[in-house]
Amino acid sequence: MKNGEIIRNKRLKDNYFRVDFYSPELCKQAKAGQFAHVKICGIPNKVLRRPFSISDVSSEGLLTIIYKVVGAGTEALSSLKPGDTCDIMGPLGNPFSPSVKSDIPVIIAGGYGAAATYLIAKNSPSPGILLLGARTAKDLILTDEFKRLGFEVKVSTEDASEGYGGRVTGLMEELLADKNRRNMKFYACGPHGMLMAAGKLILQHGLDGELSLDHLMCCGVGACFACVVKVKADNSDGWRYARTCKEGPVFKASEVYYDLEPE
Amino acid sequence: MKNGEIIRNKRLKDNYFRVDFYSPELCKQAKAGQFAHVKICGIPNKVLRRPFSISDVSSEGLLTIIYKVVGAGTEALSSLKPGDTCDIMGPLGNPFSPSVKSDIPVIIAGGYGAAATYLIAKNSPSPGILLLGARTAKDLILTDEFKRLGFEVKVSTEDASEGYGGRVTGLMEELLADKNRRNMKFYACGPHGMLMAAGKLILQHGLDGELSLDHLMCCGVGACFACVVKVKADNSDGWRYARTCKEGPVFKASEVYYDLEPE
Amino acid sequence: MKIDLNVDLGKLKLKNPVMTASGTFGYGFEYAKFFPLEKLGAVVVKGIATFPSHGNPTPRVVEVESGMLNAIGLQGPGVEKFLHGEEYLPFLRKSNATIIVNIWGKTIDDYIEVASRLEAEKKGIHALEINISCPNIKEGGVAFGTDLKLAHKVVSEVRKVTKLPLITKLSPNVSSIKDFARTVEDAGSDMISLINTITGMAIDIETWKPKLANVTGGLSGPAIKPVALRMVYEASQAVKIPIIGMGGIMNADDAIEFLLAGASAIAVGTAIFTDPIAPLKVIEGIENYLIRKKLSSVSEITGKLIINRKKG
Amino acid sequence: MKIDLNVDLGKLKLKNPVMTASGTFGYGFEYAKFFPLEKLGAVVVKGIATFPSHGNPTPRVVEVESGMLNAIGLQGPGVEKFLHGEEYLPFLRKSNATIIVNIWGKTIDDYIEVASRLEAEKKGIHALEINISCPNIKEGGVAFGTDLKLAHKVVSEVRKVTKLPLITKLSPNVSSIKDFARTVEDAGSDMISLINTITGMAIDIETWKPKLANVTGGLSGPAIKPVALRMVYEASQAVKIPIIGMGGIMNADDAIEFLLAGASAIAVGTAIFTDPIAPLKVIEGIENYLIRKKLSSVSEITGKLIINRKKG
Ligand SMILES: Cc1cc2nc3c(=O)[nH]c(=O)nc-3n(C[C@H](O)[C@H](O)[C@H](O)COP(=O)(O)OP(=O)(O)OC[C@H]3O[C@@H](n4cnc5c(N)ncnc54)[C@H](O)[C@@H]3O)c2cc1C
Ligand SMILES: Cc1cc2nc3c(=O)[nH]c(=O)nc-3n(C[C@H](O)[C@H](O)[C@H](O)COP(=O)(O)OP(=O)(O)OC[C@H]3O[C@@H](n4cnc5c(N)ncnc54)[C@H](O)[C@@H]3O)c2cc1C
Ligand SMILES: Cc1cc2nc3c(=O)[nH]c(=O)nc-3n(C[C@H](O)[C@H](O)[C@H](O)COP(=O)(O)O)c2cc1C
Ligand SMILES: Cc1cc2nc3c(=O)[nH]c(=O)nc-3n(C[C@H](O)[C@H](O)[C@H](O)COP(=O)(O)O)c2cc1C
Ligand code: FES
Ligand code: FES
Repeated sequence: MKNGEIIRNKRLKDNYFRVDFYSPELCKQAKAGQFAHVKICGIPNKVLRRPFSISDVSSEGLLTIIYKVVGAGTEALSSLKPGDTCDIMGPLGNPFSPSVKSDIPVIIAGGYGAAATYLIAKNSPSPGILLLGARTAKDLILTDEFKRLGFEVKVSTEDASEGYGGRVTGLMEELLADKNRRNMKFYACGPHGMLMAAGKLILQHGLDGELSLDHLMCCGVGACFACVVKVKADNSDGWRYARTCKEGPVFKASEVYYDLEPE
Repeated sequence: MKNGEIIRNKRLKDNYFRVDFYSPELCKQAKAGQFAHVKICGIPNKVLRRPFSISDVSSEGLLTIIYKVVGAGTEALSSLKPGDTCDIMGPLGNPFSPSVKSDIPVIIAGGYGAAATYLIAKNSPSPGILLLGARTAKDLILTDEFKRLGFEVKVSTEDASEGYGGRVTGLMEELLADKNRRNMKFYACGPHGMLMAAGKLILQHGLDGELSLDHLMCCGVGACFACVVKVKADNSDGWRYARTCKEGPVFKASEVYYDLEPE
Repeated sequence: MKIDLNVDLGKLKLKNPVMTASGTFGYGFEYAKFFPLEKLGAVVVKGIATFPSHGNPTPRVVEVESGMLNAIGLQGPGVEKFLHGEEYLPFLRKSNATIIVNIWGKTIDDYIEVASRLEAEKKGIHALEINISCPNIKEGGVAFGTDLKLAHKVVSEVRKVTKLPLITKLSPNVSSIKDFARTVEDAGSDMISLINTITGMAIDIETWKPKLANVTGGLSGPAIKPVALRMVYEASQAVKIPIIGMGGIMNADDAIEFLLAGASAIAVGTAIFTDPIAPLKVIEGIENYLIRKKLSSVSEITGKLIINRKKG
Repeated sequence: MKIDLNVDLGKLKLKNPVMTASGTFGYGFEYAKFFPLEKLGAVVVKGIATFPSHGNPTPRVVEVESGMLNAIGLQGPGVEKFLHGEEYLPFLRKSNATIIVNIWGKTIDDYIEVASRLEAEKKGIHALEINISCPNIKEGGVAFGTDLKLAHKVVSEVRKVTKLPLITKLSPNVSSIKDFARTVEDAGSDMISLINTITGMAIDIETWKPKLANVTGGLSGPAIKPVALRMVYEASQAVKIPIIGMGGIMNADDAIEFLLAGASAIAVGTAIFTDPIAPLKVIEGIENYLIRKKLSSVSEITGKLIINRKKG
């Protein structure tokens, strides 16, 4: 098998696909929260790679990515067949800090966030909780997989088509109301607005949490400054732009600068 | 079957391929010497169509093109599979004038020229002669097909790997030396230099002949003036630029302006 | 809901905002077998001068990444043949299409002369487009489009000899498109069209020769779209007269970007080579977009770009 | 046959003609894990000013056909951190690479100050590249690159404060690149590099907003190659100082086109985002080309474009 060779590429649910690449070196090094930067062969007219969270790795050297088709790149990726090969850079970025035995890991996820946090759950010594939010039921992915890891799974949908009707931060508030769970450790990945809301809630309750923030990327290694988000800083503005590819994508909730201006 | 659907796409010999498109309307109208302007799906980053001579048409609506892989477009075409579809404009351009019973059609061809003149031979009431030139033996195509139509086939190769060693105009001179053949009608298609040499020879011998001249094309219909060659004109320069796609590709040998300057 | 695609360009009214870009649609005749020309907002014909001209030596075109370079060099029949030759204006007059004649010259007098001749026989001609931006001829052309004084002079002189609506076609090969837009507005142009091609080059690494006989040529197609869009936006901020946007428009989505940026109408050029009915597909696509967005007229999107400058 | 890839840029000698384009290779540090930096002809670091700066709001990049638009806005640590921070110059000094520092400012004094600081601590620095062509900052940047007098002033003032070889990086957003090339040569620049990005724009037709927070951005990648090549050719005809060519170089064939057009060295930019080891592949590709063409040194192709003007 060649490096980067596609072994499996199948629809998971609706617009979500799962692809397995043969990538043994990457698998050996990968940690939860890191990403792979993929040159998708056969996208016409495109110069940039596409970043994807490392969803799972296997001892046989299979790298799993779960992706949603949203544009030309993911469309082209979804049409690739086993045997096709992509050039993959990675693992890149800073991982989540692993949860320890005394933690109850609480994962807050939206969109592909469930994929980006799956390795947290898989590697967690104690089972925890997944709060998964989506606009509508068909965007809820990997719930069975998290359950199989012993995680309690609560879902929210904005259109109330499944689970709690509303945003995932609603589920978070319910959970935080339960004062007995002081040893909760939060991990969040999802749309920017959701992460900002979750980050603020975590801080309000004086808890520990990490957010996986991302932004459109070019280089993926910290060289181009395309992918920045605001983090707190010791300067007159109180913030600076940090590169999500290199200094992130995972940031402590307490590091993030919660801007008044919406993104 | 859809219009433009590929029914067959196979290597003919070396870098030459043969593709059959389902294109019944075009087939009904096509005449020898005309061309099809093909939008090859799947060429990355390209805006232009590719022109190809109509090599054959069938009553079942199959359009045959014989092409040599020389760049990105023909490369992409060669990787298309039956069931893939290309948008095809055509038939375009002016055809050869058909040969009549009293003519001995003599075809002078180089490169894909044999493909571009095949319909002449197929539709000719009297069998004739094909003089086919190439750099080397592996560029000689369709000799058996012409023989099957009753044509006498003589080949020349510049490296003497098959047939007469030298240029195809050498074969022409041999033939023209034979004074008995006054009713020869010439049809030529091939590289520019070959056509210019052939055209001059035809005129020197006071014979009738047509040359299929072509040049890089954009629109294919006479709108952009990309594809011009010099033809004689009644102006102070003695020439004007004629559009090969619309006023050609077939020109009478006597219309062409034989420039001193090489192309 | 009935969608209103009409476009009001001041002195010129179009039934829809989609024109053909000069030089990519011949004289209309060549494409009349593909669709009725009257379906277009307007047909803009290839550049006409007072004299017939050979144009440049070949090769005249070369394909590049997401575009092409051309150095046709304005081959054309000259104005008399255009006025009277069967395949030219007489044919167009019968087509019922809205006709815009693109004009050029080597000297200011050439421009004046061709404009006067067209003014004199203007039946069926709806506007003139003054091409001061062709990068492929040695004299005239882009020289007028990259010098503010010359640009002003050409336009104001042509203005004097014709009452036809005047469009001035600007060159992108300048430092400040705003200055040129203002100058030609000031000189009496009724509209501005942009962009013409950007001067470029390609080299054959086997022969060490330029791929075009003219050495350089004009870049068109998707490659130039971002630059064209920026210039349309800048020009629309600088002048009050309507703008016709072009440069790399391949489909309706591209066209809508130009309308949002400030173009009142758009032209399809290189895309016609990819697909002769591209202009019709653009018209249809704009109509479908308006339906989807629950808008009733194309003028509701012109210049509606939302700029929300954030602080860094 | 031993192939000689050495390049003589007057005061600057390179072991091969392939550099990285400023802003696409960070400060070298980020790519050091992909290959030893000393393999490159030179590492050109991202623009450095006297002060640290945030850069522009996000989104800062958007992909377009055969290229991308960026409006990073020169985020950077400022010169002091560059001189002393572990990931910056101190790291580069240890790498054994040939280092070129790209500098910028909002005022002429800024340029003078940053050049003076670098001159004072120039160990390991082989040349300065004066960026007068960044289209993405409001003050300075491209303003200097589109005004002949300012361009001359910046370069001649910087010239006074440093003995380091000076490269001036020109903007393509001008009417005549030749004039700018001559001006900076005259002002004392030892080399010219070009092109920087071409200003462009992209619009989201769903939200009606620009795709970049900064509204406009700089176009780079294969889309601009024909324009870059033409400008390199024109500049090389106008000046005697060596030229460093860039703009859309994705592979060795592209690089060879630039060398033939008149560039003595070239830089790889956007291609690094597609493939971090693109610069190495370009070096290897040039070497293989020279072997295939039975040439022994890269200088044998510089400026060797064959121009054979035919009559039309
Ligand atoms: C660190 C990181 C990890 C990611 N992990 C995953 C993952 O596990 N699964 C997954 O499906 N997606 C993931 N993404 C998002 C993914 O990179 C984009 O969806 C993808 O690049 C879109 O490519 P495209 O060509 O299909 O879409 P494009 O045509 O490029 O864009 C389509 C739409 O998607 C938006 N978009 C494009 N790139 C990004 C991006 N990098 N971030 C956010 N929005 C973008 C565009 O603005 C546009 O609206 C991740 C992004 C980052 C930065
Ligand atoms: C009227 C006409 C009929 C033709 N008939 C045939 C045919 O029956 N079979 C066949 O194999 N080819 C034919 N050709 C040539 C064919 O169009 C080109 O080979 C093809 O367009 C090359 O496309 P590409 O993308 O593979 O090559 P590119 O990458 O575009 O070019 C590769 C090389 O081919 C040259 N080339 C490209 N287009 C042309 C062209 N139109 N004419 C001459 N050279 C060109 C280029 O200069 C370059 O050197 C015909 C051309 C014309 C104008
Ligand atoms: C082959 C060709 C010929 C052209 N001839 C002319 C012309 O005669 N007059 C003119 O004003 N513009 C001419 N142009 C420029 C186009 O009208 C248009 O401004 C440019 O191509 C950008 O649009 P596009 O990217 O959609 O092609 C020509 C363009 C091409 C490609
Ligand atoms: C993301 C990005 C950042 C850039 N930053 C700088 C910079 O700081 N200084 C500079 O002189 N040029 C900068 N440039 C311009 C490049 O150095 C180069 O001139 C341009 O991108 C054209 O080359 P390319 O097409 O190979 O990328 C930047 C380009 C990109 C794409
Ligand atoms: S993507 Fe280049 S710095 Fe993050
Ligand atoms: S290809 Fe356009 S005129 Fe012949």
